[in-house]
Amino acid sequence: MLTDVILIVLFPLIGVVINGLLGSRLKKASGFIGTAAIGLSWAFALKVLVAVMGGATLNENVYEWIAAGTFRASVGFQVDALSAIMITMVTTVSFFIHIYSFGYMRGDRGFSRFYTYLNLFVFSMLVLVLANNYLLMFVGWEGVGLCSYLLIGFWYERKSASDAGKKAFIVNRIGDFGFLLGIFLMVHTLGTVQFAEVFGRAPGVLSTGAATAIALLLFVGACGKSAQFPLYVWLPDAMEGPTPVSSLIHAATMVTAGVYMVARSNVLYSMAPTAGAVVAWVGVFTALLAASIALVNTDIKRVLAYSTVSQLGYMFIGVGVGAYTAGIFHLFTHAFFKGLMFLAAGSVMHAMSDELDMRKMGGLMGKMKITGWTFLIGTLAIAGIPPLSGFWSKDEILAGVYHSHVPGHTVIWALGVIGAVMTSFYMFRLIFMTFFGAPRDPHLHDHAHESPANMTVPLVVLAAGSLLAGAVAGYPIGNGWINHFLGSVLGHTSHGDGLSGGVLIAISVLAGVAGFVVALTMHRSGSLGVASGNPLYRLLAHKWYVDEIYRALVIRPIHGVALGLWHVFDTIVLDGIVNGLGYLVKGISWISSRFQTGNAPVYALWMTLGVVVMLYLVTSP
Amino acid sequence: MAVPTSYYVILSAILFAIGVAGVLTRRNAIVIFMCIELMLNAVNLSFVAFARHLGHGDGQVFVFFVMAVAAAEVAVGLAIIIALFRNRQTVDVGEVNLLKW
Amino acid sequence: MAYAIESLIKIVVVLGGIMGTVAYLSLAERRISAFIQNRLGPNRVGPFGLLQPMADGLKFLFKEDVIPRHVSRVIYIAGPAAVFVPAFIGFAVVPFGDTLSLFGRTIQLQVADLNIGILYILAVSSLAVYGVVLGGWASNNKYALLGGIRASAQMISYELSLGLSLIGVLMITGSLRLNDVVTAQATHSLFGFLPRWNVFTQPLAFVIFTVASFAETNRLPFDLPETEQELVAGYHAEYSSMKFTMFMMAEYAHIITASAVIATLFFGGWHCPGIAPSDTTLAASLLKVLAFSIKTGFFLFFYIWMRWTLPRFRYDQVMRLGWKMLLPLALANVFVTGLILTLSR
Amino acid sequence: MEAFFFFLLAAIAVVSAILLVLFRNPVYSALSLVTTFFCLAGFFVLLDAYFLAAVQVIVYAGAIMVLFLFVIMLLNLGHPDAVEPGVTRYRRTSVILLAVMLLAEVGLMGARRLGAPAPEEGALFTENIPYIGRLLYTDYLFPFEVASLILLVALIGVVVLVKRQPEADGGPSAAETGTQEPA
Repeated sequence: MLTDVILIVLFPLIGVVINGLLGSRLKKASGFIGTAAIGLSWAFALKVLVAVMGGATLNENVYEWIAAGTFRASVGFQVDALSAIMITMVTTVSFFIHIYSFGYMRGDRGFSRFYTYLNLFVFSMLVLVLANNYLLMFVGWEGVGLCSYLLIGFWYERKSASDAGKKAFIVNRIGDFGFLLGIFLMVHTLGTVQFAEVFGRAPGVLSTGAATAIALLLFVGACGKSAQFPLYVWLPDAMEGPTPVSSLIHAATMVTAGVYMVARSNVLYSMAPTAGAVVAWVGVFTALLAASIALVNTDIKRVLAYSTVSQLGYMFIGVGVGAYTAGIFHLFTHAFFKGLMFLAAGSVMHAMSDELDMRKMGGLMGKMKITGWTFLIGTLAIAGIPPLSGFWSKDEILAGVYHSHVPGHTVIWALGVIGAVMTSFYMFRLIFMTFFGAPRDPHLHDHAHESPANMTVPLVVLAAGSLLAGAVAGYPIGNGWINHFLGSVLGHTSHGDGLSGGVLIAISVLAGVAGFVVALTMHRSGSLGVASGNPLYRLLAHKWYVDEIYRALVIRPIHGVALGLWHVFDTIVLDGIVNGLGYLVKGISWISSRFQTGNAPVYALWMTLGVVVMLYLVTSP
Repeated sequence: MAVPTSYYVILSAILFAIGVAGVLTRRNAIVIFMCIELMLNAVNLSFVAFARHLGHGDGQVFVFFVMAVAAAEVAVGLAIIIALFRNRQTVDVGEVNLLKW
Repeated sequence: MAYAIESLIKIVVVLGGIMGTVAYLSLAERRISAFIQNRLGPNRVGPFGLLQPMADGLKFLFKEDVIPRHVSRVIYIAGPAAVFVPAFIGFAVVPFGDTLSLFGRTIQLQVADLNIGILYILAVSSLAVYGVVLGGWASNNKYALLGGIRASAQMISYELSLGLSLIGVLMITGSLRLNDVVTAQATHSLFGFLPRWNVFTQPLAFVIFTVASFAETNRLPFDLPETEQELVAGYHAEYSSMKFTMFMMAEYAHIITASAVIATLFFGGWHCPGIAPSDTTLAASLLKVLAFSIKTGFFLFFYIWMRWTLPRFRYDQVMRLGWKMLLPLALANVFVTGLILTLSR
Repeated sequence: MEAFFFFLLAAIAVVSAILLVLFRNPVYSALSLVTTFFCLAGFFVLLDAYFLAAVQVIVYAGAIMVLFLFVIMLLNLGHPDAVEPGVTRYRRTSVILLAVMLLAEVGLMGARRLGAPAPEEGALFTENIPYIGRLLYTDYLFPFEVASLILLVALIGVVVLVKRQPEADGGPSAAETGTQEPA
């Protein structure tokens, strides 16, 4: 088992080394190598999953990394139901995205560089989910952050791309800083970062306040990585990267790291109800905020990006209210349908000469059957239409919220249902504007064509996943396979009074249908994608002016302070000290250079004098 | 009658001091070099004396190493002196003050 | 006390023996040279010219002892002595026979049975150069100085090969004591019929050692320090009379010691095939001494023979031979010997 | 017996060491140093270090000092009129003062508590050479290898230092310096 786990992590790393060192020689072969590395990793991940389903677990240190006093940090791996689900999801999605990239990135100058980064990303992500301590997890965390930055700015010649990369990196740093502080606090209070020890000691040692502080600091990190309010602003911009990257990193895997981390730390969050409530409220707020922006956005990838932010909000609602299984379940299904939709969007872009504006699309269904149908499956899944996968997981979250004891849980539930309506609406809006109706730009439409097989096959596979994964794993709701499987790690969700399960299901299905109906009506009337002078519309179109607010509240003041520091502190104080030191050294060396006669015997004389003096000091008692 | 070890040590110190005086007073690089050899040998003497005093071979092994290193040092040092002589036609260290810059 | 007297007697005997051999070696050299060149050589003084060495000695003794005015007097006088002494004391550790039972005493036929005998020989041979170098320098004569410089460089170069070639012998014997070296050669045999002399087990070492000892004794083809044609007479150009004689005698003594050492190290010393090493009867002991003398005598002849067989090397050839041929070969010999010893253990 | 030889050798060693410093002619200095080295070899014999005594003679007297003489003669520094100028009086005074102080300090430090040596038994005295050899190849194997490396480096370094650069036209220079490889 340990060997398998090490191999899972090692294969992508080998791919990185080969592609990184020899990439420029390998050219196209680097794609094969990268894909093969992930394929092998995938195979072993499935093997591990089967083993874990058989009840096996693993928690073993491979190498002692840091030993300082009583503090120990090791390179070690932990495999249980949670990490098994995660590695299966990560390797599966990334394997198909590697295949897809083969067609999508064909002919790009940075082909082997792309695969190097992609493999590095998979490596880091696997380290993140397999780590058995927070510090190693942080290594993976930073690794995926780095890869995200590199891949967003992959086409670095484009200023917008490199700016977006920097934005993602800087925003993530804020979150990472919180995460680090959380780890420090953990080390300070518990003296360890090993999951097993932390969760074992925490109930006995930590006060509720300390637990809350740690949990909130960790959540700051999760906010950054998983694009929650107020740190979500980087994710829409991250769409500057290649579409497979958006699909893999910014929809399916990396952005879910925060959810995974919160679920992994469930013991801490259970000890700190306040922190859980904060998580849930931030989640629902983000879900609604992002969904509302998605309502009016016309960029196909950005709509998907806001949708991702919104869905991540749902996951946080789940883990925030203690329905960890539901959160991870949604994470799992979301990886399939959102990965699928991004890839399908990439396929559309491919067909439309990299056009992203939905207002120029339409009527593509006839030309791109596979893309269209798979996209539709993804849409149905995310809208929560049974029996597609999104229905099962989203419903489980909403049920979990309704039955939880978080303050205002019914309000969160209601807002969640409203969010579901909005989700359904913007997704169907996207479908209608892209695939149905009359072509708005005949020229583009004429050149549209279906993508090659290596791009459509992953679509079909992921569509199958979106179609079936939920029902297979989640039926019956609240008592499905996944509940039992993850229950060993995350505990079982309790069910309380109130509306019965059937009613809740009916309400969430209705929400999905309602969104569809609204979208269909507007499509019929031709008012989809048309700008309106409505102030609310303008507010949404400008994304609630969040970027502008940040600019005014954060960037401007920092810029001003920096300018002041430069003109006052740096030029006068620092330069003064540095120059003063220079003059001081110059003066001293002028004096000491008088001794520097260049005459070796004189040097020897001084040396001997020194020896004599030292010997005197030694010999005199 | 065995000679006390301290006699050897004092003799070694005398030779060493003579060597130091030679290094400091002479200006001929070769003679200075020879005085350095004298100092090394003075130390060797005390090594061997201590080896006997302690009844242990480490001191003698050290002398062996000193000799090996001294041989290397002499070869390099004399090569430097030859190179110096070729460039400046002198081995007077008083006239060699390139160390100043 | 008895030990001191015994040692004294041995020293007198050995010194006398060497002096006598030196005297007649000079005659032998002249006669053999003449023979090789198909002429007669000195044959008028005494029967077969056997009194010629006495006549030569007397002549040198009565010549005027000229000390040129431009020389460094002290070192000029010390030079011949400095070359004379090492040539003789090297013989002290050579066992010229096994034990001799006489008057109820067992006498070791060796002046000093040092446990560092081989090292002693190396040490003494490395000192021989001083007389040459100092004599050459003190003469204050360009040719003499050049001879001295050549001698010093040549000595240092060949001493390395000389010492390294002995390492193989040392590894086989496992002792630095020359008596042990001889005993090891005498007590075993190779393939049942060959005596286990080191010349058979260490042929390469023998060749290297012999060549290097030619260079150490400044004999042709390595007589660069005194080449008549190039440097007039090299380091002893300014010497005359008895001082010159001392240089000559030292050279012959050096040859004798070198021959004795070669015989001891590589040809079994006093070991005579057919006589058991344990046989300590008087006759056997004397036979052993005879065997040693014959072996040494052969190498004395070999020295003279080579003189008329090989031309003199050019100086750069001497250096190249020493550093680029003998030294690597000696190292290789050490390596191969070690390998074989390890494998056969 | 040991005491007699000790004082005899010590007297010779000190006198010749002083002469080494005082002689104006480097050849005489070198000869004084050779004398000192012989005395030291004698001390090594007195101290039961026979192996080192032999090595002392081979290495120092037989090789190092010959090398010194070689260089002195090669550069013709031993010429009687190549005497060096003396040093200033205050410099000489300070040096002598320093030397005496050093001597006093080292001597005091060394002689403080050292009585008669340990009884002469054990491997060091009975089988000196195999003992040293075993030490060299077991406890001191690594320094031994390093020492051989140092010698190799010195060898190469000396060749590089002293070898004249071949002339630019590259014509006869190689033959002159004797560096030409055999064809």
